[in-house]
Amino acid sequence: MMKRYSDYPVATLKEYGYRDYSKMKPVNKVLKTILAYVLILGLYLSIIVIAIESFNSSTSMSRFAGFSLEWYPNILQEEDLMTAIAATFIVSLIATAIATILGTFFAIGLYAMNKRKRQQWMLLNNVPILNADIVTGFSLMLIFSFFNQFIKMVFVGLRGDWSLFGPTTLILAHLFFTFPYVVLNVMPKLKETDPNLMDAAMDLGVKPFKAITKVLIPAIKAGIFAGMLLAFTMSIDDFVISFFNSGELNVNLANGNQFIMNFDNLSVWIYGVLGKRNLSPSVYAFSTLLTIFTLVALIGYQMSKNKKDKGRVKVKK
Amino acid sequence: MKKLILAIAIMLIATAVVSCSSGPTLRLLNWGEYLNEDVIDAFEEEYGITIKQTVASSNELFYSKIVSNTTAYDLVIPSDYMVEKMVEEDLLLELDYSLIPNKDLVTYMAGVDDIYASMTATTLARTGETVDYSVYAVPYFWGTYGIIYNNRVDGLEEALNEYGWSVYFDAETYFPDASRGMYDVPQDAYATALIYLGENPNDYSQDLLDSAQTILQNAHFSQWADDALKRDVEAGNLDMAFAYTGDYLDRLYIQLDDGRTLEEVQADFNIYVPDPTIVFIDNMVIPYTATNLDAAHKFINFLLDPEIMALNAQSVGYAVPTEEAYDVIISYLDSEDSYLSSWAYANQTYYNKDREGTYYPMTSLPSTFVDDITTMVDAVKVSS
Amino acid sequence: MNSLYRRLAIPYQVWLVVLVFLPIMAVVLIAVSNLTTANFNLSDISFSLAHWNDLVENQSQVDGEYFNSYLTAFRNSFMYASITTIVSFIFGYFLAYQIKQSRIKNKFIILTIIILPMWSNLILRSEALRNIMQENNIIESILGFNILPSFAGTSYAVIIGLLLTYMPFMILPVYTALEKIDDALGEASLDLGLTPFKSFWKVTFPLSLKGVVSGSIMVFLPTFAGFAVPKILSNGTILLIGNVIETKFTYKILNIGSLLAMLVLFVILGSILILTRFDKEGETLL
Amino acid sequence: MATKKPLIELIHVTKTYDEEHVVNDVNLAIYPNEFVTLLGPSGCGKTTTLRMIAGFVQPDDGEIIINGKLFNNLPPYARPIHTVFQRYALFPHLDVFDNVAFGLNNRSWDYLLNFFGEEKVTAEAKELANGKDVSKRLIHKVISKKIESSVKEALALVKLSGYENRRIDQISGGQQQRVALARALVNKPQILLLDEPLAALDLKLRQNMQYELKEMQRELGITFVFVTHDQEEAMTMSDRIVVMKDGLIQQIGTPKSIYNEPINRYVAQFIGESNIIPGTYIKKDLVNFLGVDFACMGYTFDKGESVDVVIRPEDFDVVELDKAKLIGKVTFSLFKGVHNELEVEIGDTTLLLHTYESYEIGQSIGISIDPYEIHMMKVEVNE
Repeated sequence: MMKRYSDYPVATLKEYGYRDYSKMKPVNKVLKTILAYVLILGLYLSIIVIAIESFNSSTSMSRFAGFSLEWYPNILQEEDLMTAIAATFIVSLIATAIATILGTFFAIGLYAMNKRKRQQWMLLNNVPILNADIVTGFSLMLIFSFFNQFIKMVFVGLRGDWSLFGPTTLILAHLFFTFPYVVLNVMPKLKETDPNLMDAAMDLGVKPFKAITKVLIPAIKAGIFAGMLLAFTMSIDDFVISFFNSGELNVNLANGNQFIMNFDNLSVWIYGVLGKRNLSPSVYAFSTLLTIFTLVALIGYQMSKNKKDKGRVKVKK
Repeated sequence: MKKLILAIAIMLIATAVVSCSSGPTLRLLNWGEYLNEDVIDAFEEEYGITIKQTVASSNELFYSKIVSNTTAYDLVIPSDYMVEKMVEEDLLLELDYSLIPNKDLVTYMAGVDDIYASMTATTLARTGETVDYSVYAVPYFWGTYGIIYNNRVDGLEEALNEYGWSVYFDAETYFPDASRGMYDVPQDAYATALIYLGENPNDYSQDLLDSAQTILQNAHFSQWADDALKRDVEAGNLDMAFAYTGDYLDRLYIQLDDGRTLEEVQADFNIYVPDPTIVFIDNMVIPYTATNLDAAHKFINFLLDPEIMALNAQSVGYAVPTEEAYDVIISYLDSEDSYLSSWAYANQTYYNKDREGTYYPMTSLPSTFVDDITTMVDAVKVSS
Repeated sequence: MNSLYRRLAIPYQVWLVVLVFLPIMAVVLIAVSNLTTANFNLSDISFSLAHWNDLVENQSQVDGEYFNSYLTAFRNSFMYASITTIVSFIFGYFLAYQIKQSRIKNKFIILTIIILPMWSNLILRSEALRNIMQENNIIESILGFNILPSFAGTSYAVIIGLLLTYMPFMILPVYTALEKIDDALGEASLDLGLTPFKSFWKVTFPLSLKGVVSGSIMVFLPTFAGFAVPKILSNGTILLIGNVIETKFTYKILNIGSLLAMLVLFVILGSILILTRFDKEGETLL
Repeated sequence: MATKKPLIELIHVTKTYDEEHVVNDVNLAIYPNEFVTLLGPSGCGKTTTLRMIAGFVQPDDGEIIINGKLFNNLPPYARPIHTVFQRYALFPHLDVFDNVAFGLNNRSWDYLLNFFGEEKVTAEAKELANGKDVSKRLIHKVISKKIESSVKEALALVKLSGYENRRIDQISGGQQQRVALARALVNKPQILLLDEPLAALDLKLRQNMQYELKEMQRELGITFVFVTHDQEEAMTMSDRIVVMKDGLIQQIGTPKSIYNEPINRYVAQFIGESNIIPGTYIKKDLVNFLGVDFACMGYTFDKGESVDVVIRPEDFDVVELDKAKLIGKVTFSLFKGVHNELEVEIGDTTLLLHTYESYEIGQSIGISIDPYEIHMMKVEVNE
């Protein structure tokens, strides 16, 4: 109870026509907190199970035979898994990088349009996000096979087994659904910037495109990062669209040999393996590593940021 | 951003270094974990040919990979009906047996010959043409389908041995509380239903389709899946499921690896192979896309060697197609290595070369039939 | 802004037109023609409504009752997508609101924590969920008891699976919308005599509607047309339209598959139209 | 005024954020029908004080008394207080009418009956019923009508009649400000809190609003608690000004007394421009600064005590050199319209002067000061 200084009576909610729920408040708060944590736990439930599987000494998915870390180093031993991981990262990183860089410029271009036009293009921009994966994947495959045939018709000299399908189609397909996420996340930040910002920069003698890199991009950094994160997330977990559009990397090497690499990404590979055989728990181990690594990086980032912020306040004082 | 590009570059270089290969390559389109690493090493060492394997999970994927010609595969290992389809569509090259001398040293098991004969017969019935499939294909592994069951359910084993297919399909009469799983391949479901009816599983008519639908509905399947079936029976979450015998052996070997005995595993879950049953045979064939014919023939020849075939079988768990390879496996019965002796024992139990039975390989049905069967199976699922 | 910048969008405009319209046209073409494989043979193409008739006339009989299994699959899709959307709206809104109340400043962190599970493979995640919904599972083998009732294969399992997979798509747009609401508005309504409860319904909720619509569509569409999660968690016993389409494509029954895909496209188109009424530029999409 | 009962009392009110006293032991009484302004630079705790009165912020210590009752634990919605927010906080999803009606529309039945007078409402309902039974629906109808007319009245008061159906983003900043005002006034609050409501308006509009606000306050008889950092605004409108700095109240008084008799250097400097010159209190009515003795009035200090002398720039008289008490050299001169601003150097002290005549730079001028224009403050030890 607060220290009293005067002897005025205490005002109550009742006399102002409201019911007093303050007694329920702590209970309410506890319930809400519990529910919130249960929900977050729910989102991570499958991740936790995957982590447990990765520590299982047996390959059985339903019986925990004992704690073991053997599957972690084993990731490196499994060539197919490593190939799939490499393909996944190559595709996702390239797609994310291109989508982030070009997508930012595209967003700037769309932002420069008048409102009505921009809204029309944004509508189209949302189609790849909202379209069903299976429709996107299948229809892109149709178009790519058409391009494939076409290219083969035009360039008759191509090796018989030449195919557009492979990293090229996979990256193109991934770009198809990652661009919109970048554009979508950059656009609101562009709207938040001062419309005179660019004019000010150019007024100071900066060339138009330099003004973008020096002035605009730093101002919309947060949007670009969010777009990049989402693009990467969508890309790394994509299954259906990749399923229809994957193939092999097939390069003629200088010594006359061919370099072939299966470019099925992890999802497609898992789907293929799962239908036929047991997955080795190394896949779980990899999944767990990825989650833990990201979480740790995130916490580290936040902690370093907190420190910096504190330092800044002190300087201000 | 610079860091990102750097990271990509490093990844690219790293993967290039990891998977860079020199010398001729054999591009093999195969099922997952269907080729013993030791065999690959032996082959690569002997011939200096690098094997690049691509894994696909269904015959249909094999087919589409060949048809779409996205990669030029030198050797594919499709199953029986897909071989029929591929031959029919002229996707396969004839084998040059002069490059496969080992073929003369081995004898195919009786069952394998039956299967090839049956394939020829179905093709004849359908197209009026007589095709000798051994011209295009050399058997890789073969296997039966069976009913994998949860042996912790009292009386199930005895009932299966006594009444066979009925226990699995007639859910109202036998073990109404038991959970049943079916392979999630429409044609497999259709074929098993026909076998239960005493029909040839490769026949097709509207009446048969309707009867099959009734049978499948009455089985009240609680699960339609692929790989999950065997794992669920193993864990005791499912009581009966249609499965490859090889799938059972696969789980069996894993449990043996974990230190359990054959009897213990069989007491948990076992497989019953009905008669008649469906069989499959996976075959080495050379698709028209092949660029390295020499390597493909060498590989086929290499695998026909009984020792190599037995070695390959060690990690796979399906039946070897030649009597010579079978004998090599059986010779391990008295091995001191308990794993090898169990393996030999399992082969003797589940793949005995003297086993008599009627085996039906499944043929490739015309796409309109497949469409109808798929729709029928979807209707069964929807109505459950 | 400089009109020069407008030129930056031109490549993207071409890209969007080519890769949005052409593929959809191709699907429509296959749906209403006699083309059968991915290899076009445009010389002897002809228009055909046969697939549509197949679709409409499809009849299956169970216990004397006739039904169209495509229609049932569509109905299933609607039902599961609606339930998932409603439930994830309730919980997702709640969670987004709690995060907003918690005053965590860094949106990047929230974004990452919510979407991090998506970095693990969807099939693995669904299998993991299915695993622990079974009677004998890995957690049971450790703890000796089950944390979830064993309802693998039931519609509950499917809904829980869909919910846990797609709820982030509800949380993020709602959070974005909530974050954009000026705190002063809530204070103003309290100041004008509204209790916090009433203030929420009169101010916060209407203003977050944009995010709710976006989130609902982001949850509804993938659940409506998806197939992996329902397939795994229902043990293959519950068919959504996505499962039917997947089967058709797998077995190369392209015409009917495309026709069904076209019908799904109509649903998606409708959703996009709804979305544009509330959120013209999709600002609250992910 | 002292005999009146205060409407709001703040007793030892303290608020701490991050170990920093944002509001530090504030004691303040606000009386009915008073226009009180909290004045200070940003970060001085004036807004926090206002928010504690409104109920958005809980004090860490001390009491907030409204109408003779302790209100610390009551949420904002239960307080007979309304606020006009700095950036108006209008509801973007509602039009002008619904914004203004928002408070009344969401009140309980009993509250509204009481607000419009139960007897009046039933009487009107009876009239409408035409002899039939008065149903609850009918009363509801009457109340709705009453709300409508109240809203229209309020909009008329802020001169926005006819804008009812406009969307919030369709009206100008000044109009938004008026809507915010109407939204608060329509509820007939006893106390209206205004948090820098004019800050976002341009100069002309701001000056107009200052007069209008003051008028309204006088006419409606509502107590206004006004927060601003603009001393001119405070001077124009307020009955009393509370000058704050670093969470502490520096001085409370009428605009005039604060201007003329700043209690310390800070207040003197914050309120208008002033010259603060160190001096010595010699004896009653005599003070010495800049080496010269000046007659002064009304201050009592210890004899010989050091004091700060405050002289407003307009209070200097420029006189002929021979009559001058001080002579200085003009170092800077700027024409400001009404007056000239001069900087005059006397020794090493620079004084700021406002004169009506202009003087050249370099020119020597004589200065004298009337005794009543000389203000003195205690010297602050800390500074």
